[in-house]
Amino acid sequence: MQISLYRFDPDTDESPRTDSLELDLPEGRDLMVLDVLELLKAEDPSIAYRRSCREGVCGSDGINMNGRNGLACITPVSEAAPRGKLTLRPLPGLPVVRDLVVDMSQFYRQYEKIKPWLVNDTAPPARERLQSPEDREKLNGLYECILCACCSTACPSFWWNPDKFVGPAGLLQAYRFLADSRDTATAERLAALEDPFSVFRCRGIMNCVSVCPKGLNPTRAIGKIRSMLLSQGI
Amino acid sequence: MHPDRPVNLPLPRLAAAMPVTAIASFLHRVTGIVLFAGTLFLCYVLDLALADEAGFERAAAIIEAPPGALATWAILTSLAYHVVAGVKHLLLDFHVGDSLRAAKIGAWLTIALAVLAAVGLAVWLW
Amino acid sequence: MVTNVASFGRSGLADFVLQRVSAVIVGLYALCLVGFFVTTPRMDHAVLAGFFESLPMRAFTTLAVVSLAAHAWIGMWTVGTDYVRRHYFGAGHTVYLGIYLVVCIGLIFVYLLWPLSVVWGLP
Amino acid sequence: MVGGLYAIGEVACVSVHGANRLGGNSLLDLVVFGRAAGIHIEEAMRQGINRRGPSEADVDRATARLARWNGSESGESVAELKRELQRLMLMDFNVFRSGDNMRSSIGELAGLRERIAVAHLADKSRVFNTARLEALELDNLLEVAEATAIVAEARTESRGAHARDDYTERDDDNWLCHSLYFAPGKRVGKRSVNFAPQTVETFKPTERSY
Repeated sequence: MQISLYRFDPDTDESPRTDSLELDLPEGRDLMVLDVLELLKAEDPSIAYRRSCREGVCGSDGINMNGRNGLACITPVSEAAPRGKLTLRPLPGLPVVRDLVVDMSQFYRQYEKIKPWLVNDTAPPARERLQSPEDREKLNGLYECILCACCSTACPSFWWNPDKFVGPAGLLQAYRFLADSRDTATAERLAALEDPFSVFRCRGIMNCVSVCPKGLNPTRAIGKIRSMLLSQGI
Repeated sequence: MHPDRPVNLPLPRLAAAMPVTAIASFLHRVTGIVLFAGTLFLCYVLDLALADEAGFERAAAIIEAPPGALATWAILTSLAYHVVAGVKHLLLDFHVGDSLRAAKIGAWLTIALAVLAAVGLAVWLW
Repeated sequence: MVTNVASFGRSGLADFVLQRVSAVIVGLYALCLVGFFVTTPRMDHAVLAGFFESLPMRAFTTLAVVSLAAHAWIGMWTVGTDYVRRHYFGAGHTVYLGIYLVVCIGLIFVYLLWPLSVVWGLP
Repeated sequence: MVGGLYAIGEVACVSVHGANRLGGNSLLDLVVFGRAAGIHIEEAMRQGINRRGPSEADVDRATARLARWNGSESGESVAELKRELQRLMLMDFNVFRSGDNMRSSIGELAGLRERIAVAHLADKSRVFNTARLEALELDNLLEVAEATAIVAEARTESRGAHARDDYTERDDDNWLCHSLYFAPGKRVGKRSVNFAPQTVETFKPTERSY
């Protein structure tokens, strides 16, 4: 199989280069892209990428495969490269530390901005804050995010304004806490999102939805945030 | 931070892998820019046509000549697309069609309607 | 907490609402014009002028022109602040953005004043 | 016991799921003991913890490993040795085990230790060097593998995920306990499962049958 691999080592390289590699894949088996990377790394240990659980849970190995973001560990080679040539590049729009490893600081800063924790200033009850099954149901499709950054780095609005637009991953979590019946900071959370960039830079192009390895829908969550902003603003 | 770190952003490569929903949205933007520039032409034609009989004849001649006809066609096609895509956007604001499947259908539908309008306009103009 | 929609300024919510309201107005106006052109069998100067010079049509045109200006400004401002970025335009990108926005504002003024002077200048 | 060092989850080996927990995650461990550890740490922090800084010897020991890999000039690759370690552990220390195989593999592990000690790190770059990380991890994997192997060989019974074909029966008299491993001297020790209660009335320890 033909593989084109993005390489950059700040120790030695002025600018990134693309390595064209040839790899013999085992017959009759559809490997995951991460398996291909492991095979390549056995040959050339200097290839750098993040990986951990190798089953789509930890969110470490988000990369760009033939132009599309996804988790290398759960993307079959046949799906990533239906025409036989596999192109592996780092997640778009974030600074590259080395090879397929990107600097996630900007992504985490946006996540931190939306205060991804429960805020409740009332005195806690003796045991725990209860939630009805119906209210708990509202968090489904929101809490499952693994912060792999596939969505935000597939979003042109995030490419253009990574410092101002919160991005799909952060906004999904923003709505996760706006929708939580136990959270009392709804008004403050909404006020922090009201500027022209944080949430309103979303143009609903659904790149986030189409790459999310967990099948989540940040676009829908963003729509719900806008509706909440509207009903508060009028 | 490290200002010398490269950023991987090969736009043509990324654009080629984007879903139809992204292309539909990008066209919404492109048609908006076409309309913004085209409004100058529309202002000019309106000014001419409303000035007097002679002006109206000249405006009609401009629209009938190939460059003017092409401009009119491009503007009206863009308008058709921009309006249909705008309606889709408004529906999305009301949470209609916010699943990936529905959005894809919506995007194809928008493009199809615009192509229909483009053909219809071409027939009407020529 | 959230700034009221009615209070203008650089609020994303205000822009959002304004862009949609203006879109509906301009859209209806465009439909109205298309309807007029389609239903008019023979078009000449008198018919066209007659259509535009009625008071309701002058008012509608004014509303549409103002809406178009608002709609175009929000749209073009968004486009500019998306694409005129350091990544492509280097350290001087804010200067380019400034020039771009000034050109947009200039055109928008033309789009405001020109059609209004034409429509209200009719006999 | 090391004061100020906390461990929860599988690494702490509390075994709330018993010896039979093969796969899946140990959320019960995390939730129950994570909370307990948190509460304990908060309390300990309030009272103040006695700490001592690292000694020269501590630092030297830690950097010696790094220096060893950084100074390597030739030898077998990390990927090759890791593959071999994985093969050994998969073949002879899987769920179904036999004494003979385990003993011969323990010998091979000792050989592997010698080879890893002179293995080669090809990439010595400084930025996000995962090759170096994997080399250091190979050292760690070897330690864990050897501990697993030696303790498994010593436990002369079958229990849960440890099924020996030379000791097919469960032996509560001798082995109702945790296995402890002491790396210096590669010694195996025992620790009873529960401090209290010593008897489990509700669910009497009994052989599992389906």
